[in-house]
Amino acid sequence: MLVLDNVHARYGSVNALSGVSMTVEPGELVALVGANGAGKSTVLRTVSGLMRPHLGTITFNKARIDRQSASEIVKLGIAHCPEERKIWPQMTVEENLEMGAYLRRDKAGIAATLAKMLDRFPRLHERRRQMAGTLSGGEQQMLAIARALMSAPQLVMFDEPSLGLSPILVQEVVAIIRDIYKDGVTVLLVEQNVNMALRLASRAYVLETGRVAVSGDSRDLLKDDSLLKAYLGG
Amino acid sequence: MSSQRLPLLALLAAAIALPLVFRGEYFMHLMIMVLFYTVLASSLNIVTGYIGQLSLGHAAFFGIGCYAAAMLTLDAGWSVWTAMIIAGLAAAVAGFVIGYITLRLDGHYFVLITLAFAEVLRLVVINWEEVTRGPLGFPNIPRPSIVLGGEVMVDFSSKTHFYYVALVLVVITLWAKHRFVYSAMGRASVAIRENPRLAQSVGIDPFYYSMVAFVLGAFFAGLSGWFYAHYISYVGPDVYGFGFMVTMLIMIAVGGRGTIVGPVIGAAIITIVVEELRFAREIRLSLFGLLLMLSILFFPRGLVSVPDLLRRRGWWPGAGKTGTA
Amino acid sequence: MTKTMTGLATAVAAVAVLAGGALAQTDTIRIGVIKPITGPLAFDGNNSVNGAKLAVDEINAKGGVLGKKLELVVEDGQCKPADSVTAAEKLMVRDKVPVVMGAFCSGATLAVMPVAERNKVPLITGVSSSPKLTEAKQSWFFRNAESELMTAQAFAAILYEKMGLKNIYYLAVNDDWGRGTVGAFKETFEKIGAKTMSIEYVDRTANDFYTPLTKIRAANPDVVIVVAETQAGSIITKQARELGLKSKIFGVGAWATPTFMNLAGDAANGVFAGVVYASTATGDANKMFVDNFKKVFNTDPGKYSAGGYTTINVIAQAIARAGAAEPDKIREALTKTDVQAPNGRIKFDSHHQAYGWELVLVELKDKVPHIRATGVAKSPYD
Amino acid sequence: MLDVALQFLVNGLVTGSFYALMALGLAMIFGLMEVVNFAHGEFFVMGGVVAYAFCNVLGVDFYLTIVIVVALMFAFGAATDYLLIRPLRGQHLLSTALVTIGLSIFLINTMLLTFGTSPQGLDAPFSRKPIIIGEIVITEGRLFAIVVGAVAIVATHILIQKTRLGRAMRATFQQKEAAALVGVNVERVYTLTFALGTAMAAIAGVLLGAVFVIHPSTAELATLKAFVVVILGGMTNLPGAVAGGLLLGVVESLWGGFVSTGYMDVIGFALVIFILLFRPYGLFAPRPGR
Repeated sequence: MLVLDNVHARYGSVNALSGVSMTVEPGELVALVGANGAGKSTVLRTVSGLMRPHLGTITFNKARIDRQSASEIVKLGIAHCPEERKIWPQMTVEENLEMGAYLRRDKAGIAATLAKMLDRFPRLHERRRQMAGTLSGGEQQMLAIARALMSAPQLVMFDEPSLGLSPILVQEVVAIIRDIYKDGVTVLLVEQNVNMALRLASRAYVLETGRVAVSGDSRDLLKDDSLLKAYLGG
Repeated sequence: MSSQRLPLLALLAAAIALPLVFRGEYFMHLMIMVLFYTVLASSLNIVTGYIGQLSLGHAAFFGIGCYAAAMLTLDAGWSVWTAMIIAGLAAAVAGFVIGYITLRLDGHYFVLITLAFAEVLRLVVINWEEVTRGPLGFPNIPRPSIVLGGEVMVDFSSKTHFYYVALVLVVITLWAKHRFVYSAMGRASVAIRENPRLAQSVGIDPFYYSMVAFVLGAFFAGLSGWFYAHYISYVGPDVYGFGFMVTMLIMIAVGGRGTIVGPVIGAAIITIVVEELRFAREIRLSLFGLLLMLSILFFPRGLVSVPDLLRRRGWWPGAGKTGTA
Repeated sequence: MTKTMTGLATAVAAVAVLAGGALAQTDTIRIGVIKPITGPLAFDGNNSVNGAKLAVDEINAKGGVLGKKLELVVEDGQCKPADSVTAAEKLMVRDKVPVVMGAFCSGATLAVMPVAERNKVPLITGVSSSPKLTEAKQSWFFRNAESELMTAQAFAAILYEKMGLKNIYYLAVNDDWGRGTVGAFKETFEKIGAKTMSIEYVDRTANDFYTPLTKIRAANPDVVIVVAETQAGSIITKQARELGLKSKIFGVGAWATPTFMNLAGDAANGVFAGVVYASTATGDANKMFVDNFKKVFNTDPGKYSAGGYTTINVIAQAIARAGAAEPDKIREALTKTDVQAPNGRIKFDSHHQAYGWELVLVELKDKVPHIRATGVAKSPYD
Repeated sequence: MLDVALQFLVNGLVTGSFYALMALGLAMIFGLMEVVNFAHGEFFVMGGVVAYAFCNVLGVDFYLTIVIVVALMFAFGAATDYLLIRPLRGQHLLSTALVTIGLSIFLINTMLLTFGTSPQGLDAPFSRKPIIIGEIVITEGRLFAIVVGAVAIVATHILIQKTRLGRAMRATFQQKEAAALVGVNVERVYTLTFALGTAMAAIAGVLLGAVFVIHPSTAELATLKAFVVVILGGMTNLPGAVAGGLLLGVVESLWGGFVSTGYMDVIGFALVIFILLFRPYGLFAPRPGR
């Protein structure tokens, strides 16, 4: 479904990715783990079109997307739930969600998805007329996830969804991601919380300084203590 | 960075020799204006180029220097040379006060508050006739003279005298700027410009260094005001106006902000371009506006970056790597 | 390293261009002109240049001066002191013109005066009106225009004695000319016993004068002396009518020009203006000037056009009398000026201040300035 | 005294309507897009100059002229953003500031050349006759200025709050990356915002010609005043810009009326200093809770 082939990217003159190759098959839940600064977020940013790789190709459903704009990529069915939530603080919760469906034109479909989201996230339902900036951190994270799903994507990419959340909320996030996956949406998950990620995912890639160091079945990786120590500092 | 020193010394030698080679008062006048604008633009560059703050109030310090010089020599009867020191100091004190108030604001707010200070000052100068002589300003500001043992040694009757005074000011300005930029303090302020958060985390107080830059910039703006007052011999409220502000901004942007030579190049190019565009008569300023836009679009880092751009395309000798600026 | 080399290369190129020097031209006599050609004062500046051009064309059609044609070298000073000085340096040093007319605004002229002094080139203004310019005796500066004091002295008497206007309110643009004129009028009026009610200063480029006019309406003076140029003046006239201001309006500035009267429209009816020049003035010299000006520029001349025209005639006469287009001889000849201008017979006094204009007080009616009173400008010094 | 005070108030509202329109446009360009736009006053005057060309020279109906000016200046604003501002997006404040300074020098002098140096009025279908309400004097043209100001402000409010484009604008300026990630074409939003700000200034320019006279020299003071008002209202607060404009108009008028007209222009700048030191988020916004 999503194929990255030898992707290079850089910020100014600093190399961030130096030849990342990976695939995500339809219906999979793939984790992307690695130490701070390994380039995990950069992978997602190049896929969603926020950054342009200067070398290599990215294809989605066999079509090249590495030269397409962010909005074209969203239209193809990729949603990116960015790190640090990045909700719109001075828009209401409902407006935030509606913006998630910005490119969709089917009014009935949007209404249905919105109803589903408000149903799945009762806290958001309660606060839907409130400014998003007034929500708590956990609520903002829920909002960011729900917003990503509003575009009815085939593939959704999460960037550190558990960051800064209490253990109870982390469990909540895990449950939500599992639900999404069960609904048939393909998931690419970037996480610092390696344990959680590997438990959720079927396959995983370990990134080190801009390249894939190890990849494989997440259960195997989870068992391999030395590997985790070597690449993840944990 | 010391690679700038040799060509600068060569430039200085050329500048010293210039009046011996070319005579012609009009030409000397333009060269004096170039030197004057070099001091003025360099003083702004200390603020805008090195701490990265766009100060639109800089003309106020220039204006304070002009008025201090005019009032001290005409109304108080002081010597031109004492007035020079006071003009610089008065501007520096104003810089201290305004800097103290404004430097805690960032980006866009800083732009506007400095502009507001300059405008308030300009309007006060126009309206407070009793002290500032209002819109008509001060004519007949005396020329400097050097008196030794009761005898006039240099009477500044020719442009060459002013030329060398301006050259001395340029050298002092650039030297001070160089000292500031390559001091620990200067390196710190570059760090602040590049990344304020990082600078703070390694224990640099951006406010303190910004203050030093701001006061230093104000001081040299005041000095250039002193020079302007005595050279042009007339000072009116227009010295506080937006015209001078825009001119120095254009000079540092076209030359290259955040470099020592940038404002020198900018002052030379702009003074000469404006003069050479005289042939265009009425459309002179339209053309100038157009050239300015093109220059910013194609050389956003100023003309000092031209050799780098050419080198990257292999049109200029030297390694194909990016330089530091 | 190479960065600085660019600077060097540029400097060398610039030196080569600038040091090239001027071509000496012998077939024409060149007269330097410094005016605001661009910027906010360009309108009035260009009007002045148009008057000068007409004078040059007329003189050249009659064979020029000393057998040579006159030629104007117009430079833009933008009314800024620094720019005007640079323009003067170019004209006097590089182009070596023997005489310069300029630099419009009093501030710019003050800055240019020392340049003329140093280069020993006569400088004549046909506009700048600050009394300060001629306070000290000048050797190289001449003013072929009325000073603010002369205007005030000529009109204050008429307004106070003939028209019986005793309570005066001032509304003036907040620049050297506005403040200088108010000062001169106030001084003159108070000397003869009129009362100053108050003064309002407004920005030259402002659009809305309802606030000062509301104040003036409440004070209800006998006359409002408005010191403003075309733009502000025409708006003030209109807005004063809108607000129903009952006081008389006396305008100082270019108020009797067609542009002004067109802009102000009916509102200008009944407005008084003190002008050194009105296109409706009688006399052959003026009739010829107006006819020729209309032929070339398709509009009636105003104050600044007349100023430019007269100044060139003064200069041409001086060159002819000097017998050579040399600065010192022209300066000598200028002191003996006796020119029949469209608006009077012009001579210079000991301060090089011209006098002899027929100052006219006009009332504007249906886009025509009707002459109500006249006086002759006297020298304030001799 | 009261009658005069009321007249000052109405005078202030007329001036304030101009300030509000100018500031609304600048709040988009400077407040939202963070471009220090020194050509804003020129956009304003250009509105008047273009209106003059259609209304006076070509004899187009005045109201139709307004529509044409808005359309043309919108296109001009879009082109300006595309050619001059977009290439410098993300660079230092100074770069965009300088480009707009270049643009303003170019526009003002080109207008002086094409439009002429003489001030001109617009052939607007308004009677010059004063309307007298009690002690207050107003004219049709001045009333029209207030009405157009109000309409433009309401229309902007609807656009920003209720339309898809408005929502995309708010999303872009609150959190640019998130907007891109839901499919907003951020670059296009920037261009449209710049165009909208330009058109808004141009409307004020048409009113200028209808009520006062058009002259390029008006531009510089207009730019400065617009900046002042944007700060009073709070950079990104569009309703604040409107309120700030009306407030500045009224305060200036009262100050000029009761204190001194010479110092009238000082108030705005003094207020800016005061506000930036004590309420940098503007007069009308609650302290941001971030």
